[in-house]
Amino acid sequence: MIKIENLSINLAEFSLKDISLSIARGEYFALLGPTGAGKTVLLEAMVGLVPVESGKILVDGRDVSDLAPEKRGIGIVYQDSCLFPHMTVLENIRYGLHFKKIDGNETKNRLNRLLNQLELNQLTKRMTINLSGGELQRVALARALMVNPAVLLLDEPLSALDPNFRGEIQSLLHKLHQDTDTTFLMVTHDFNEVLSLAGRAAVMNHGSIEQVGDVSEIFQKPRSSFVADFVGMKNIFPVNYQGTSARLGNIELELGRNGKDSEGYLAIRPEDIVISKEKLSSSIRNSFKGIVLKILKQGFHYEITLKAGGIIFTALVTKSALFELGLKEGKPAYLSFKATAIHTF
Amino acid sequence: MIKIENLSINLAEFSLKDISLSIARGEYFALLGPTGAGKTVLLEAMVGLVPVESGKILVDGRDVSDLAPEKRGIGIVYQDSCLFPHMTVLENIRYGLHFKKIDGNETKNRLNRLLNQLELNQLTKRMTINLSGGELQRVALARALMVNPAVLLLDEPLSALDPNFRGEIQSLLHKLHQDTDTTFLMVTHDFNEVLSLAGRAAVMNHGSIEQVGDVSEIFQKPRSSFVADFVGMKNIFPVNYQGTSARLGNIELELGRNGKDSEGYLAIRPEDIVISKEKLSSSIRNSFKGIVLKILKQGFHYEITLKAGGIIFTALVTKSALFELGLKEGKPAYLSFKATAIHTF
Amino acid sequence: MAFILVPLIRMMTAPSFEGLKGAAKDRDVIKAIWLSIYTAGLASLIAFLFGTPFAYLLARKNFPGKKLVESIVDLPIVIPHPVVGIAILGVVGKNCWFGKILYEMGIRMMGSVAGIVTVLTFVGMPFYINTVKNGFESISPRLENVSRSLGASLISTFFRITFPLAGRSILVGIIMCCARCISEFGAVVIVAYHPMIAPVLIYERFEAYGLKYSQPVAVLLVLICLILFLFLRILSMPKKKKI
Amino acid sequence: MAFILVPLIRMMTAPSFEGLKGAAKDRDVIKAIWLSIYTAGLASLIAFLFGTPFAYLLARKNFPGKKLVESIVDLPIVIPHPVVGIAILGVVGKNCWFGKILYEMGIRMMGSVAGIVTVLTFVGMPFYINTVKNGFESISPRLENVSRSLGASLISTFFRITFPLAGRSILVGIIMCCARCISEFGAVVIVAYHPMIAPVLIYERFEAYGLKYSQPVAVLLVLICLILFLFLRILSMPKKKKI
Repeated sequence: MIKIENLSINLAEFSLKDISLSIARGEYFALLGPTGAGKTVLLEAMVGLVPVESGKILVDGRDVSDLAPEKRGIGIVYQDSCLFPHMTVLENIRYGLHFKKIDGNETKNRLNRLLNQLELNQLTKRMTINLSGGELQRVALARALMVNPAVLLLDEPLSALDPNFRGEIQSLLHKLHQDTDTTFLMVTHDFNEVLSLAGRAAVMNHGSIEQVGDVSEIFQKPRSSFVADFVGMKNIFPVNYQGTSARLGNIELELGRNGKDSEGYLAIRPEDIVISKEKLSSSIRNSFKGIVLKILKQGFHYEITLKAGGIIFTALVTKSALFELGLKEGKPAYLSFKATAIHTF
Repeated sequence: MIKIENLSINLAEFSLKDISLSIARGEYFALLGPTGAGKTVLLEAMVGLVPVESGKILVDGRDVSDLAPEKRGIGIVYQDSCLFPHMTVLENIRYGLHFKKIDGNETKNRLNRLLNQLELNQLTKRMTINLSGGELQRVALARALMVNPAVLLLDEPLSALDPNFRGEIQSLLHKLHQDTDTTFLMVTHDFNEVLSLAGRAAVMNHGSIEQVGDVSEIFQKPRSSFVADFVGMKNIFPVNYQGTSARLGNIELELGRNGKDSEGYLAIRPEDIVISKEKLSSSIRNSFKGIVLKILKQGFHYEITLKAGGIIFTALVTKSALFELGLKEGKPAYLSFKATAIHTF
Repeated sequence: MAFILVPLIRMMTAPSFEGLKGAAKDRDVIKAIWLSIYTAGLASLIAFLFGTPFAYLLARKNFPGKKLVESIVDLPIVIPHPVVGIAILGVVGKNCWFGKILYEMGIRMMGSVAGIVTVLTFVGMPFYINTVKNGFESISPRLENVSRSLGASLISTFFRITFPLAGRSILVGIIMCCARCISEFGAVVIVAYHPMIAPVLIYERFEAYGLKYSQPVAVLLVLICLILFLFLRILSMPKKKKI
Repeated sequence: MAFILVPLIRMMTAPSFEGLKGAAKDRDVIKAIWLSIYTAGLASLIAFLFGTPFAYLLARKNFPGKKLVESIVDLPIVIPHPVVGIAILGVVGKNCWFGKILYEMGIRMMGSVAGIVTVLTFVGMPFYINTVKNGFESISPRLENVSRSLGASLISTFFRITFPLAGRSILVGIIMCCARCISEFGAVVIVAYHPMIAPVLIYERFEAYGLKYSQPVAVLLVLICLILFLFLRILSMPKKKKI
């Protein structure tokens, strides 16, 4: 378990303001945010490399804010793996044992388990210079887990890897996390990694935390326009709320609940917008006629830009839907979305 | 148009073997491959920074293999944008005009068009040190397109950007490419970019080209196990062919066509495998009963590992399909795929 | 720290203000210091003219034997100073063909300004070349690649991109070279005891009149060195920003 | 290139083999060269002991006034050599309190091996500190961070990670310092004309008997420098591999 209470840090280039965060034992937590948001500074403060100005860091209930890095029980894996180049793979993995009194049998078991899980049995005698990116990162993981830290910090552990190695290390991370009671805290840029691995997440911006919560909550219910923008919520509009409805350009949206104050923002994920040729008669409360402005291929999907009531919406559809509906630029189409798909903030 | 004929290069660290490639005028072409495949060396050979050992490079039919870089009409945009730090944004963009005789009016029009398209009007007087990553890359694009090159090489143009800027620059690239007749050749790691932007692509490995073709062809019909592996084709199996069927473990697959020689490989994309509770009665030729081994969250999808006839298959399903079918680890399920979804090589 | 500072501070504060004023008015002292600056400046100019293209070559091109060439460039740093003087005398002396040619052209090295400048260029050149080479290396070759892909020739690229960006390094290199030249004594004293550069004058005073009488001149010379050095530090300070 | 090479080659080939053999048998020459090596080695040892922690501090910590400290470390490079000698004499001389203490302890600097070593340490120290500082800087602090997060204390981390990885830089630093010390003349000649180190001997021979008689000794000394230098180059060669 790691708990951060009102942490503030002032460096020349960065500062963290009043960070509070609580991560349960054994959780897999993701820390998101744009470059320069302060994610790395926060990690370094946890490890003990950056002096804390005010606030506390607690590991398993023990205040470690003033302890030396080696006494905190927090491990770290960097994106560039940082293996010790003058040691073999095995020496790297066993490095932490020089400084910890651990029972010999336990050590042996853990070493064997890690070597097996991370498929490092063939590599133990190699020097690190001869390893591939994926191998380097596997050794770094084994080295960090060998001392059984309470918390393991992962600083973009997959970003330096070729995309075809990423999947492999990603499933390893998943497996390793399930097999230990170590708390994992991962900084990443890749939403796919977050969605695949993490249970909860926090989004940082300008040295403070914008939102903490379940991963699905962050992606589906962003609480600020920054988070919405950051997680790729494309349809964000300023609106005037009136009771359970909201006025947006020429159209009136049904919220199915009371809106915020009189003014605010609302957001709809492109995936949540249904496109059709005829007006849908269903439980969907909001359905509007519009014109298709643009059709753009986006990976395996198509991004459709529509204009309805003076407002430009973005929707995401599959290829088959595109053809079945015969969507064409300049042609009319209906767009519909459930009241529950509208996020207000 | 750019055409490469039997190009070979020998450097101390890298070598390219007998590369041939033809890219039509105005095409958007993507060059894929793992780190160290020789993509960057190939780009540098085109620009003229690496001496060619044998073979030719033709730009619009003109042999440029022995020309100095400045005479080839090939522009380049690097991932780190490489703006000249001692010049303003406008001076950077206009830099190429010092060396080219272009009609004043044409210059003016092109400059205005680029400034508008790339939304750089507000930035012209700024020094490059004060720009954000996305702005830097927009200036680099404007600078390269200002001299209207026959070919523009893009060396991972989006990889240094924050994910939320990537989409923006990606749509700009799409727009810019449509508005000029310049041939775009992009090196990238990101399949999403390839699928969104490029029409055709090539996959490189160990200094040679493994496959060239339409993007959809490369992803759906990889011609070698390397390409299949690289583009993420998960189900790749060695098989024995017998006429129009193939023997794979304990199961017999219907190909609907004659297989290769007696032995070979086949591949099936995880998205092409349909999972069901009952055997499907439909036009699908191959349907087998198996057991669900593992269910892994993969972004917005779920990756299902099944075992059927001693063979382990991977399938990708949506969350709703997972719940509707009530898939659970250890429970039986049917997996089916069309004969046309089987790729043989 | 203290080990370096104490002797210097002690020396700077030892001579009385009167003594300093006296030294500053002494025509011999002024002449010697001026000659030191003048010859060091000339040597730096020569280093700039010939060293810049050479440094660029070393920074950008890989060729077989490059390590050897770099080693040769560094040689003057490790050769004992009097040996440098002796080596140069060996070439320009009258019993070498090269010395004979010079003699017939009316150029005399032994005991002349030309001789001093030659010696100083010899000892200062490596400092210039290494500094400027590092400067060129810190400029991404991609900037030059982009410039060429935009239509600029190799020479245009050098003058429009590389040279302006390396400006600070070149200035630092010149100052480094200058500082090294002003501090040189052992090599010059062999080739040219007269005309007297400042370090030789200080040595002569020390030998002839003792510590006390050499100190004021030493302080004056150190002040000049410190000013040069301050320049160097100020210039190299804001270099931290990435190019 | 030619400018650097020709004088050296000319000098190396000028003396006959007989002359060299004669010089190599001359007891004064052997004593002087041995003293040069011995004092340079001692100075390098001092630089290693005191300079290593100092270099580590400069490489890893940021503190206000760091630039100033770095400037002071570099000072001996730009101070004219005879001035260095004069400055040190000023402190250890009998009319300074420090010199008096030394005198009462029976340590004499003027004209002694201790004096020579002090001077050489003064001129060699910056070369050692700068080289080793660069070496430490090229080791990613993340390696040390990882080591500490695995339970190693600051000191364990230094001896298990930093020191072994900086080993090559430290060796190069020692050789650089040594080479600089062997080449020094101007500062030593002020503090200690006797006992004679090799450059002083060369100078004396040159003054007393002329160019021809100084060359053989010069060649011997240069050979030693070249061997040191060769070591330096060989050591710094395979450094290209990334850490």
